[in-house]
Amino acid sequence: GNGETTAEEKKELTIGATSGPYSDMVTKGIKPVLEKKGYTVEVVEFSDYIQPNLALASGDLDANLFQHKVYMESFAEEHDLELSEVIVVPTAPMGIYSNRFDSLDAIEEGSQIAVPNDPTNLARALLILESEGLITLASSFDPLTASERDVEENVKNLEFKPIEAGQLPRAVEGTDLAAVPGNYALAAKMNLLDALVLETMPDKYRNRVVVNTRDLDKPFVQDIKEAVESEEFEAVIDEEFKGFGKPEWMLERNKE
Amino acid sequence: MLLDRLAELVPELNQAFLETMYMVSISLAVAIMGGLPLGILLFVTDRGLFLENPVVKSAAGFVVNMVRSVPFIILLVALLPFTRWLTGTTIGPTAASVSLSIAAIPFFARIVESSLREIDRGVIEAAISVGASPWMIIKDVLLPDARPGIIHGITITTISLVGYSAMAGIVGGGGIGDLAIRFGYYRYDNTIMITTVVILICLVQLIQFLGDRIARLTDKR
Amino acid sequence: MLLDRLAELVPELNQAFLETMYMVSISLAVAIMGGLPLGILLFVTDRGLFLENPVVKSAAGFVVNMVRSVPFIILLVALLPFTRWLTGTTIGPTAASVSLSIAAIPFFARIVESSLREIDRGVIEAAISVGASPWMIIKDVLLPDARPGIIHGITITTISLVGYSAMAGIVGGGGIGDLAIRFGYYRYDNTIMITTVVILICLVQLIQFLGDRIARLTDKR
Amino acid sequence: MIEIQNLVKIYESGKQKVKGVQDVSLTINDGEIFGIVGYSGAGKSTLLRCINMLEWPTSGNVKIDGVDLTSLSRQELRRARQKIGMIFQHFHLVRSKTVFDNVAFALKAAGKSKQEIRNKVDDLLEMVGLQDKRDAYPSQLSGGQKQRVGIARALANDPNVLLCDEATSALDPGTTRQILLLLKKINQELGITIVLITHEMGVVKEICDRIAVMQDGKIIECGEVYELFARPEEPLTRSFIDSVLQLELPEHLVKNRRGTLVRLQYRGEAASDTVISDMLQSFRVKGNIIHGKIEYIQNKPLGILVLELIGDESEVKRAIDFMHERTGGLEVIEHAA
Amino acid sequence: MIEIQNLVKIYESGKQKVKGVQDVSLTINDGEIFGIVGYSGAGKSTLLRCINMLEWPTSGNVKIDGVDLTSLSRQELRRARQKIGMIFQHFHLVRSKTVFDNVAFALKAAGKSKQEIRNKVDDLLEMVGLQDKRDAYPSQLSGGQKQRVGIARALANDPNVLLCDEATSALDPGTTRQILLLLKKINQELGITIVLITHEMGVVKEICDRIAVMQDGKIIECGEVYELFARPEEPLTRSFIDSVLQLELPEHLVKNRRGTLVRLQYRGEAASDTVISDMLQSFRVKGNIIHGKIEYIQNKPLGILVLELIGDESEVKRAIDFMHERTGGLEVIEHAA
Ligand SMILES: Nc1ncnc2c1ncn2[C@@H]1O[C@H](COP(=O)(O)OP(=O)(O)OP(=O)(O)O)[C@@H](O)[C@H]1O
Ligand SMILES: Nc1ncnc2c1ncn2[C@@H]1O[C@H](COP(=O)(O)OP(=O)(O)OP(=O)(O)O)[C@@H](O)[C@H]1O
Ligand SMILES: [Mg+2]
Ligand SMILES: [Mg+2]
Repeated sequence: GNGETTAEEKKELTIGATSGPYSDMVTKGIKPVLEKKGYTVEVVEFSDYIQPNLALASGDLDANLFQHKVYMESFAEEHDLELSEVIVVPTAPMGIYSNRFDSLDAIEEGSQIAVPNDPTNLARALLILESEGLITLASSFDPLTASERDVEENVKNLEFKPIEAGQLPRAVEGTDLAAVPGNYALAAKMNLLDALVLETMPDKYRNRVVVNTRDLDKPFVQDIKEAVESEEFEAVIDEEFKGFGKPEWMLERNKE
Repeated sequence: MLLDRLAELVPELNQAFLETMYMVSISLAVAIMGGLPLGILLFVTDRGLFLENPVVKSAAGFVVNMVRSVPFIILLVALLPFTRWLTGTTIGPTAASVSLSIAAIPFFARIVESSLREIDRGVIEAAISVGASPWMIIKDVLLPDARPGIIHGITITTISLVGYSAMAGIVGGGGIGDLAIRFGYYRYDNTIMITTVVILICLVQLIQFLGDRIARLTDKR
Repeated sequence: MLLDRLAELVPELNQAFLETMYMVSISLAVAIMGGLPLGILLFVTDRGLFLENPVVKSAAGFVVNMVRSVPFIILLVALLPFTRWLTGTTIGPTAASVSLSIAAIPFFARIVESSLREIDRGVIEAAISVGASPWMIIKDVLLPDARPGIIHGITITTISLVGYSAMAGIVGGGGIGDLAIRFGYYRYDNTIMITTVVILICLVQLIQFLGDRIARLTDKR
Repeated sequence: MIEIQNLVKIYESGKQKVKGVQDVSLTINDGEIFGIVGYSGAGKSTLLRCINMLEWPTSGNVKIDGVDLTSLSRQELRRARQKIGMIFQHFHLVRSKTVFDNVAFALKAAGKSKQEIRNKVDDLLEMVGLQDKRDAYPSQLSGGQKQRVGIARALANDPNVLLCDEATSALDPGTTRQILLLLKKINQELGITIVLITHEMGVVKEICDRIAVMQDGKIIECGEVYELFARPEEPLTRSFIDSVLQLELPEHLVKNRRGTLVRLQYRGEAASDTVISDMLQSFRVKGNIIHGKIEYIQNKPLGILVLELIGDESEVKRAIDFMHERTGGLEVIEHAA
Repeated sequence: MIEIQNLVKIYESGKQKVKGVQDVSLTINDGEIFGIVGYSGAGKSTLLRCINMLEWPTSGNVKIDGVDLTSLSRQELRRARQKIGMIFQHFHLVRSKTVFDNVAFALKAAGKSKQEIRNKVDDLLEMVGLQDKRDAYPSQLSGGQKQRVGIARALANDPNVLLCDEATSALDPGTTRQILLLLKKINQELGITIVLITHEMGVVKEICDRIAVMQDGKIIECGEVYELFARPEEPLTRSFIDSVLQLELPEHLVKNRRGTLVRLQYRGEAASDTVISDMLQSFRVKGNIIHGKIEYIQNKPLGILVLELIGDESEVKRAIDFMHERTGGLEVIEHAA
């Protein structure tokens, strides 16, 4: 990204996203619209949740798409960055899956649960478990640094096994329970409805396009926002990202 | 305060340390048991050697290179069914050891091959001239004479395994490296990060020291 | 259908292949330029050698081991400021090459050291006896005589780099291995996974073949 | 019996072809000590290494006791090699094994028991005088000590054939003599056939029955040692023999001579004749033996004496004629001034 | 001048201490050819290696032209070594360099220009007869060819001192003679001091001025070659000299003798005396020269003749007495049966 060129002239965008549906979403949904607007867009894929923000802050990226609001805010605070969201995009809900148990009630004492090892996804997993009453979380819980240590009360004494998020669909078979992020579940052709429980996702846990706050008023940010709001984008979502939970703005628009 | 923090970490570090030792020892053992014969095979079937056999040589070379070409994470996925069959699980340190071992075998085999190449051909000839069987030449000439080189190779492999074992985190293998990544990297806990890195440095220095020591003791040149 | 799919992939594979070549060449070049002198230093300052110097030896050994102890991902993060200063960016193949290079230097240094150890001490003595300077001994005796071993070491390092370059994905580095991980691992796309793995296998076989070939040509034993 | 037929060994290095051995045919009898001499690079080592197939011949073949070694299976060849001991020019010891283990290796290769090995190795080490270096590593040995370990290893399996590539060239004269006596002893007592390459004509003279002289990969002369020493045909052979039998007359002797110098050849039984004595007692000349060298090769004398005959010129001439008649080999070097 | 003072070199391997050289003091004069002989393992190589500090002495020191080598800086030691050529027992050639480059290396070490190097190396290779192997690698050379490369390398920088560790033991007699002539030539023409270890007493006899005999790390005898050959004091020295001057009387000669066997020693000028001639002409005995060996060492004869005296018992006795009087060294081996 050429952060130094003046806003008016900026027609070359570098957008970062994590490997999988979110980079596909950029490539297939956002990039074509932006290109029509005369931009050239380069999509950079990351297999990690730290680098996309650092790269954004350093100006190597103009925007990224991989994180939810809570993570963004904590990250910005921790690293003393000025990050701002542009628009929320459809996000696949995380689910707790199991080949052993049919329902949450059936979970046995001391079962093993595979959870993501990165804090973003782990936080979501913990929140599901908390909302289902399986655990309670410490007051110090912070999505940025969430870890299995934040569990205060563990009703069924679940044994947490943090593993790489992309590996979780493959872990369903080998462990008692697995908290699988929706994007990977879909990639692995799992049926989201097989989940014992799916994330009820408030918008603050949906992923969004994020830019540096200093860029917020620049035309390209507006253009990205417009691209996401375009009909074409939603058509791509309906076509290729089945099962992704749409954000409120999209649902509301459709209601009209 | 920092000390308090550290004291609090001790059990966790302890466990991670044991996990690392566990994974590295298993994979090292397998790497040696698998890589040593494989490396010897690569050497003795080579042109001009006493078990020259281009077909076996190429086949072994191909298999070794194949395993070495596949990125570790893909290897890990490809091995999942095998891992499950072997260990009954696909996560945890034992499961991680399977892919670490499989990745280390061909690496170590190449290092062994490379050490064997340095042996003076004349000594092998002398062994041939007394009518020794290939097995005896391997056991009593090649291995003893390449020992310092092989021990250096073991040191290099062990240290590489310590590094690679950090990737065990992908399947929840745990270990010091994974701790460093999970807490130090993802969760910005500098205490853990620095502590684990210091532990890793000490561990690696120790391995190097022992390796050098043993190599020197066995070096009769 | 499969063919269609593959045809569609060609440009992407092509680019990934170029990225891999780019990262591997840069890091290999740096590894050689940095690792060769470092490996030589480790050897010549060792006990009984012509530049024996326990202090330098320990210091160099410590630095090498330190870099080797740190998990790759942590090394990568630790190097970000340096990467930024050096290349002006922290993402992409160029940035990935920086950490790959830094990781490869001590690895290669150890391999060089190990090859040098196999040189007959008598030859070094002969060079000392004609009054050659340390530099001449290194250039005209150590390096030529260890050449086949060093070339094997380069082969091993290159292949390891091909494997490691897959991790470049962490900083959006790209390359064949990253493609395999992104599609094969994260997206369960077996076509790409198998294609990329086949490409990697071919690439590694080629590297091995060339390495063996050159080693054989330079081996005057 | 070792039969070498039309043996050719060509080394190919790149495009270049180096002829190691060119069409050598040779028969070495059982129980014989056969020497091979020749200039450095003549192909001696190559020939020797073809005998136990360490070097696979380019063409031709080698039969030992009628068995063509090129036709054997790997297993058979191994067994055959256990009965062909070889001593290498450059020792080739396993660096990481002690002296004991280096020798024991050969016995292990032949499948001997631990106890047998222990006894045999100790005997062998005593024989070559290295008991006190039993647990030393090759790097701690001097050149000659290494060579002796190689000798012990080659003899370990009581071979029928012993191939020695400059087995004594790293040894001091004392040890050389011991080793030669040892070789002679095993040759005589056990009937072992020995093929040895050497640069020391003294060694050839001392223990060989026959020798072959090699040049440029070919055998240019071959025969009984005495015959070759007494009547060398090729200039190369003659130059080698000179190193043992050569008489260089110091210049000052020739210059300061008072009489006529004659060179008297001893060959065969003639040496034990009383020709000089008879001559001196028949003519009025004084005979001064100023130089001489007589070697007993295979118990037959071979040698040269240089006499200075002082006396009346005609008397000296008659004395010379007399000696000429009695022996064939008389040569007048310098007449009286 | 090389002054070695109280040199001690002890090898420590683990707990064991092996004494390589024990308290050797020695002065080698400028322009001298100094030989070192001794049993294998006596410490010859160790002593030689201490002279150019390849082996750092445990105690004692070595001065060359008054400069104590142990006191030099690295840089100075390097420069000093360029003027001390060394020929190794095991060649120690760089395997990956051609013959040319192996020799050129020494010249490069001394900072010679490309052109100078090319000319000099070609000269040296011609001198040792290896022009045609110029571009061969050590592995393609025979043992003797390798040795000659080592010799060329050692001579490359026109050293003042040349250290030779069995420089000719891998060479055939013809090449050995050439190399010895070469060494003698450079010694005489350029005044190079040569210290050489050898196992061949023939070599000692031919070119050395003085020799030292080593045993168990010590010098047990040291002196002019002729003196040592003529009057060896130590049994070891005698046994070495025997390898050149030894006369083994074949058994059958002794058994079948018809008369009395006497051994006549030639030492110094006595050899050119006419004692045999006078004896034969004064007494009625027949004298049959059945064995003999005379060597000219440093132009002085040294040797032995074995005579069979046939005749009347009392006449033989008188003849023997006569010879006894004329020469010191007469020994009756076997009286007539
Ligand atoms: N591996 C090889 N490759 C190429 N040429 C070789 C090889 N080995 C030997 N030769 C050449 O073959 C010829 C004969 O070598 P060989 O070793 O038989 O000589 P040799 O008679 O034993 O000499 P020496 O007395 O010096 O040991 C030499 O010219 C040598 O250069
Ligand atoms: N590196 C070493 N470590 C231990 N002992 C050694 C070492 N080098 C030599 N020795 C011992 O020192 C003694 C003297 O060895 P040196 O090589 O000087 O003998 P040498 O007189 O040259 O014998 P040769 O004629 O056989 O070459 C020997 O007993 C040998 O075993
Ligand atoms: Mg030879
Ligand atoms: Mg020696």
